[in-house]
Amino acid sequence: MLLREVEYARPGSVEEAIRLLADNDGARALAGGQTLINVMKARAASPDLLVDLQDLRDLRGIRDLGNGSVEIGAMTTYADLVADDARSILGEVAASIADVQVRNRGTIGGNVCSNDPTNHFPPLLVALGARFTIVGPGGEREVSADDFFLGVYLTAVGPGELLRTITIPAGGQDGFAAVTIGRDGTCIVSAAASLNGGARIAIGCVDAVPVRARELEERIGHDLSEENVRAAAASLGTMLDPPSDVHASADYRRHLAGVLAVRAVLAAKERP
Amino acid sequence: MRLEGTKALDAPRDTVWFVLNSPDQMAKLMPGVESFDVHDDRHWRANVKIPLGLGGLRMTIDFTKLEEREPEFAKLAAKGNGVGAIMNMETAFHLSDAGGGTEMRWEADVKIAGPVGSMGQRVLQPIVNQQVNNVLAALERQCAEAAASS
Amino acid sequence: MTSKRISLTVNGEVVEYDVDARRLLVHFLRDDLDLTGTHVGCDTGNCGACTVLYNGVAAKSCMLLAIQADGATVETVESLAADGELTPLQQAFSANHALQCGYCTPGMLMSAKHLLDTNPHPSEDEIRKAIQGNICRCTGYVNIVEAIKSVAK
Amino acid sequence: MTETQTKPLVVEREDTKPGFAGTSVPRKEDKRLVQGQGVFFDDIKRHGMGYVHFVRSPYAHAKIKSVDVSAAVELPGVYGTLTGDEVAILTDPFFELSVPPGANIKDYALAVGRVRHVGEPVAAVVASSRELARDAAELVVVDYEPLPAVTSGEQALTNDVVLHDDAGSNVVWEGLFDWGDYEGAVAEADHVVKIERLHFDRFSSTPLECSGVLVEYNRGTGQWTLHGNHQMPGVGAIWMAPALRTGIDKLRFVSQDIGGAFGNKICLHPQYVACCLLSRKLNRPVQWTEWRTDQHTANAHGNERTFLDIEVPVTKDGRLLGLSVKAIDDCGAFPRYEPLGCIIWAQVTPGCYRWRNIRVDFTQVVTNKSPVSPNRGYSRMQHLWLTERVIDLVANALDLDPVEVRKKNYVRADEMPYETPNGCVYDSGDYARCLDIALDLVGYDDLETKRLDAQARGKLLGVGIGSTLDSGTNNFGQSTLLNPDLQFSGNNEVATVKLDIFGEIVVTLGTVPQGQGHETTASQVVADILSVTPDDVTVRAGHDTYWNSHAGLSGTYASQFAVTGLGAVKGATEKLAHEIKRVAAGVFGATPDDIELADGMARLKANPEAAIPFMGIGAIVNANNAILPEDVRDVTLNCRYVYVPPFTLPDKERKFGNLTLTYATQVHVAVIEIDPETGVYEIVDYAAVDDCGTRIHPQIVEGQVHGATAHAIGAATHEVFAYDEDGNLLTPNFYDYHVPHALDMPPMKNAAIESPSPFTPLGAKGMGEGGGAGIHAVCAALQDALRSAGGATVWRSCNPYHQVWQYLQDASSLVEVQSK
Repeated sequence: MLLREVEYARPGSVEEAIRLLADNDGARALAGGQTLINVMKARAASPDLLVDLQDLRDLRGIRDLGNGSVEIGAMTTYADLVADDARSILGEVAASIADVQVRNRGTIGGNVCSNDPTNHFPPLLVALGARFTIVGPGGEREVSADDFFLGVYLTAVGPGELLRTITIPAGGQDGFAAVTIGRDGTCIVSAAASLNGGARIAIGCVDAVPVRARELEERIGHDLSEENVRAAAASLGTMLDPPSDVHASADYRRHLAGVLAVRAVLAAKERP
Repeated sequence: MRLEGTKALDAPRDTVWFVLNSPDQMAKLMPGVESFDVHDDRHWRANVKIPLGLGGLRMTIDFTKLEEREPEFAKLAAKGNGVGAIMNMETAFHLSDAGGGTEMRWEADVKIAGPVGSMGQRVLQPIVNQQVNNVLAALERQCAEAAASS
Repeated sequence: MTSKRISLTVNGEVVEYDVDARRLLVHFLRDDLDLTGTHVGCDTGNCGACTVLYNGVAAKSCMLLAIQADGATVETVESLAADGELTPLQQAFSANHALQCGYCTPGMLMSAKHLLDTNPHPSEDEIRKAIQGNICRCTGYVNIVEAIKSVAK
Repeated sequence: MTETQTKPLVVEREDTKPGFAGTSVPRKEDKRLVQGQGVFFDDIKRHGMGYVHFVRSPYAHAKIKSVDVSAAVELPGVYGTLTGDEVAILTDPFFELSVPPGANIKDYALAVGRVRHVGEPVAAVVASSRELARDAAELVVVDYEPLPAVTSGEQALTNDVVLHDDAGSNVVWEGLFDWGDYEGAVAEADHVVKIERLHFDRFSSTPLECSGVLVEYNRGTGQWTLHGNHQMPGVGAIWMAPALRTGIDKLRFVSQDIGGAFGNKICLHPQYVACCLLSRKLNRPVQWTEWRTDQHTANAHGNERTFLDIEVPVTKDGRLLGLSVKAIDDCGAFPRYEPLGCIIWAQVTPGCYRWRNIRVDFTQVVTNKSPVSPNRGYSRMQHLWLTERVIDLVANALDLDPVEVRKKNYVRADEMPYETPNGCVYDSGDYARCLDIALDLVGYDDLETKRLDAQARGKLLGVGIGSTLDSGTNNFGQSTLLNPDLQFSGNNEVATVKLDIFGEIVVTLGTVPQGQGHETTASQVVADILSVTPDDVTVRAGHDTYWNSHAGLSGTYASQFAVTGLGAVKGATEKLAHEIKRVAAGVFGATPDDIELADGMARLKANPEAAIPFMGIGAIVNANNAILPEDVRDVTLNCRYVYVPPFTLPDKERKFGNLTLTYATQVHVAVIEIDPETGVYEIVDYAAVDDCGTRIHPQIVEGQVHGATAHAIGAATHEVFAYDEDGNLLTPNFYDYHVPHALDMPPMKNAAIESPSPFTPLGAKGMGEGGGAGIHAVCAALQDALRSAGGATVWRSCNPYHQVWQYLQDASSLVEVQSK
C-alpha cells in the first residue's frame, strides 16, 4: 500500500496521451491499473507521471474486420473479452484471469505491456500470431507478436509510445492450457497453440518472454495425431531454460511445458 | 541465485582484460548507467537506472575489486542500494586463450533483498538473466570495437 | 505532486474533495470519507476486502487511485441498507451464518451484489467464480455460497 | 458441476433441555457487520494522530552498524522516530519463558545491534499521513553487515552460526519425554516400522485483518490506551508492563471487532511497545497498521517441525505398542510465546490411539525466519499430523487396512474418561463411530469402483483419513514442565452479568472475540437461566480492560470459550438469578426458593399473579432501596464470576498430569484425484465429522468446522512460508502464498455427534481450532493415490503440485520394516 508521490494526467485524446508520455521521462500509461498500481504499492516501481487512459474511448472495443480477423483496442477489458464471441479463445482465457473484479478493470493492453511472465495473454497472442499497432510521436507502426515481447515488463512499446490495437488474424482452431496455483491462481506454466494453417505454439512462464516452440511446430507439421504431437513434444523441455522458484523447479517447468503444449494442441484440434 | 556460463569472445585476451578492467569500459557494459565515479583502481561507484517497463529501478552500486591475476582472473564484489531493493553480488571471471580469441568462464552469486525481492520472486530470475545477457552482448560489442581500434 | 479536487458520487451523494494523486481509492473512502466498512486485507489486490461497485461493476478499491474516480460512481457496503432495512442478501448472510469475524463481509457482499445484479439466477459454480476474488479465512466459503444461493433462487 | 450438500447431518445428539442453548439463534454480531458498521482498530481516528511506519530489515541476519534517522526527521510532516538504541535504554527485554539457554535471549521492541529475520523492525517513523510515514521510513539509512543465515532447524542445531550471543546456542529448550516402557514395547513387538524423516511445514492462518493498534498516552495518569486487536491482552500486558517499567493497570486494552486472529495476534507485544514509546515520546496518539507483506514476513508463523528417526513397534495383528521420535521445532528468530509449543503437543500425546509407550526427544531452536506464535491447532496439530502419518505409513508398510488399524487402536468409547500415558484425561468421545459416519458420507464402500473410474480417466484416486483431537482449556501448569520456576497454572475466565435500573440485562465478557459469536452464545446461556429471550440480553461488544471483567489468563485462544467463557457467564448469571430471587422474596416476604423466574419477571411459584418485572427489581435495588428489607441490601444485581477449571499441578519429574480439560473429536476423510502427468490434484469429496459435546449454537460450531477445514486444506495444498538459503521469504504476499479461494474449496459434507463432556459446566467442549484434520486427510489421500505410482513417502505436510510431481518422479520410500 502507500504509493510514492506521483504526478497524474488524464488526457482526452490519444495524441495528448502520446505528447504527455513523450514529454516526460518517467511517464507511464495507466490502463486498468491491475498490475501497475500493485507494483507501485510495493514501491518496486515508481513512475513520475501516470497518464490515465480511461477517457480514450477509441482504445476500447472489439471489432470484426470482416476478413475473419479481429481488432481489439488496448483498453478492452477482460470482462469485455469474456462477453464477446468474436474469437472464443480470447474470452475463455480472459475468464480464467484472476477474478471478477480484476476482469472488470484489467485490460488486454495492460496485460501484454506489463508482460509479467505469469500472464496468459503474451503466450496466447504469440501463438495466435497477433500484430500490435503502436502509436508514438513519429506516427504508427506495427509489430508482430514474435517481436513485441522483449523482457520482463519490457515490450516494443517504447518511451513516449502507446499500444493502440491488437489484431488477431483469421482462425479459430486455438487451444490454451495452464497449470496454476489452485484454480485460476498464479501461473506456473502455460502453453498456447493455434493451428490455423500450420501450428504456432508458445510457452509462457518459462522465460522473460513467451517462448515460441518452433522446433515443435515443425515436428508436428500437419500430422495432428495424438501420437505425433506427443512424440514431437517429448523433447520440448530440453530446449527451454526456465527459472526455478518456490512454485516449480526448472525441471518441473520443462516437463509441464511438454505436457501443456500437447494439451493446447489437442484442444485446438478439437475446435471446429 | 548462482549463475555461471562460458562465453567465446572474438578478441585477444589482453583486449578482453582491458575491457573488463577499465572503469570507463565497464561503465559501457552495464545497462542504464547514468554516472560512474572511480574512487581508485579498486573502488568504483555507478548510478544506474535499470530499465524495467513499469518504471526504472534506480540503484547506486559500489564495486570493489577483490582479487586479480592479470590477464586471467578477477573477482569483484558489487553492493547495490536502491529504494526498494538491495543487491549483493560477487562475480568472478577466468580468461583463457582460445584460438585467436578468448574464452571467458564466469560465475556470479547474486542476492536481491527488499520489496523488489519479495514482490518479484516470480520474475527475478528472468530479469537477472536478461541483464546478464545484456552485459554479455555489450561485452562482445566492446571487445570487437576495442580489437578493431587497437 | 498532483493534488486535485475531484467530484464523484458515493452512495448516491455527490462528494467533492481535494486528493493527492497517490491516494488509493480505498484510503480515500476509509480515511477521508470515513466509510470504514470497506476494508483492507492485503497489499497486492488479491483479497477483495476492499471491493466496491465502481461505475456499477465490482472493483477492488485498492487498485484504483482516488484521482481516477473523478466523475465516477462508487457504491460501498454502507449503501446496502440505506433505509435501515437489511437487504435480502444481507439477511441471507446472517441467516446462513455466512460471516464470522465480518472482515471480508463488506467486500463479499459487494461481489455478490454485482453477481446478482447481472445474473439473478446463478449456478453454484457461477457463485463460486463470482466470489473467487474475495478471500475469507473464517468460513471456508460454505455458508457464503449457501447464502447467495438462497437469494438467487 | 459443484453441488454442495447443504444441510449438515446430525447423526446423534443428546436430548437437550428446552431453551435457547442448542438452537441456532440469529447472531447478534451480524447486523452491524453486514452493514460495514463493525469497528475494527483501523477504523478509529483521533485528533492529531500520527501514523507509524516501521523500517524493516531486508536481511535475514546482519549486524546493525548504524541507524541514521536525520533525513527522515527533516521531512515536513514527520512527527518523530524511534530507534533500537532508544528502546534499549527506555525498556527492559521481554520476559522469556524458557530455561537457559533460551532464557538468556534478549528480545526488544526494535532490533538492537543485530537483525535476525527479514522484516524485523529496526526503527519506526511517525508522520501525519500513512504515505508520508512510509516516505520518511525510506529516508532512514541503516548500515548493515550481512551475516550468514540459519534457515532450518537442523542447521540451527549445528550452532555454526549462533543467532543470540547472549544465549550462546540456538537451542531454546530441549528435553526428553519418556512415558511407559518403550524398550519393553520394542521387545514385545513383531515388527518395528522405521520412518527416516517427516516434516511439518511453516504456514499460518493469515487472518484477513492484519495486526495493528492505535495508542493514546495520558500524560496525567501515565496510562496507555491501546485500541488494537491483541487476542490475549492479559498475557500481552504481562509481557509489556515490565518491559515498559510500568504497572499492568497502566495498559488499557480495548477492542470491539477483530478480523480473525487464529492465534496470530498473541505476540504483538514488540510492536505495541514501540507504539507506546512513540505515543509518549511524541505526546500524540499513534496508529500502526500492519500491511500484508509485513504480516507474512515479520509477525507470526505457525511452528515448523522436523521429525527424525521415527520408530513404531507393532504386533503382527496391527496393534501399535509405542512411538519413538526426535522432534526439532523451528520457532524462528525469537521465542516469544515459546517454548510453550514444546509441551502443548503433549496434550494429545497418543493422538486418538491406545499405545502406551511413547518417547519423544524434543528440541526447539531459533532460526533466521519470522518468529512463530500459536496458530490454530497450535503444536498439537504438528504432533497429530505425525501421528496420523505414522498410522498410514505403518499400515502401508505392513499391508494393513488403514481403517482397520485405526479401529483396532483407537481409544474406545467405553474406556472414557481415558487417561493417556502422560496423565491427560480424554473426557468423552467415540472415534470409531465418527470414522464410520465419515466413511459412509464419502461412499467408502464404493470406493474401488470410483478408483477404477478415475483410472479410466487417467487419474489416480486416493482416500485418506485424518482423525484428530482438539484439546481445549489449557492447564497453564504445563508450562512448569518446561521451566519449573514459572508461576503459571490452571486457567480462568470472567463474566459479569448485571440487571440495570430499567431492567436491561447486560453481560460483560472477559474474552476477546474475533468472529466466534460470543455475544450470541452468551445471550443464549443467560436467556435460559433468567427465562428471557436472547433479544432481551445485551452483550457488550468486544473487550475493554476498564470493564474489569477479565482475569490474568483471559482472552480468546486455545479452544475454550464454550467451557471457560460460557462457564463464567453461567456462573455470573446464576448469581444474578439468585439475587433477583432474594429481592423478590424480600418484597413478597417469602424465601428465594419460593420464587421462580419467568417471562422477564420474578414471581411466586405458588401464585404467579404475584410478580415483579425485572425492570421493577432493577429499579428497587438501584434507585429505591429503602423499601428493601435489611438482609437483602447487600444485593448489587451486578454479578461477577470467575470460572476456574478443576486443574491440579502436573508432576514435573515425570512430566505427568492433566494438561487440558476437554477433547473434541474430528474425523475427516478426503478423496483426491491426481493427474499423474502434472502432479496437479483436486479434492473431489470431503467429509468432516465432529464431536464437541453439547453444542450451544450448532450453526456456529459448523462454521468453525468449515473454517478449520479450509485452513487445513490450504496448509496441505499450497500454503507454505518458504525461505531461500539466504533467509528471504519467498511467499510474502497472497500472490505467492495461495490461500484457498471459493473455487479451490471442495464441496464439504458435515456431520456431528454429541458426546457431552462430564467435566464442563454445559457439557460443551472447545472446538474452534480443530486438530488440522484436513491436513492429515489430504496427506493420507495423496499417500493412498501414490500407492499405484511407486509409493513414495508423503513426508511433508504441504504438498503443492511440484512436490507431488516430485513424488511421482522419485518414488523412494523413507519407511523400513524390521521384523522378528
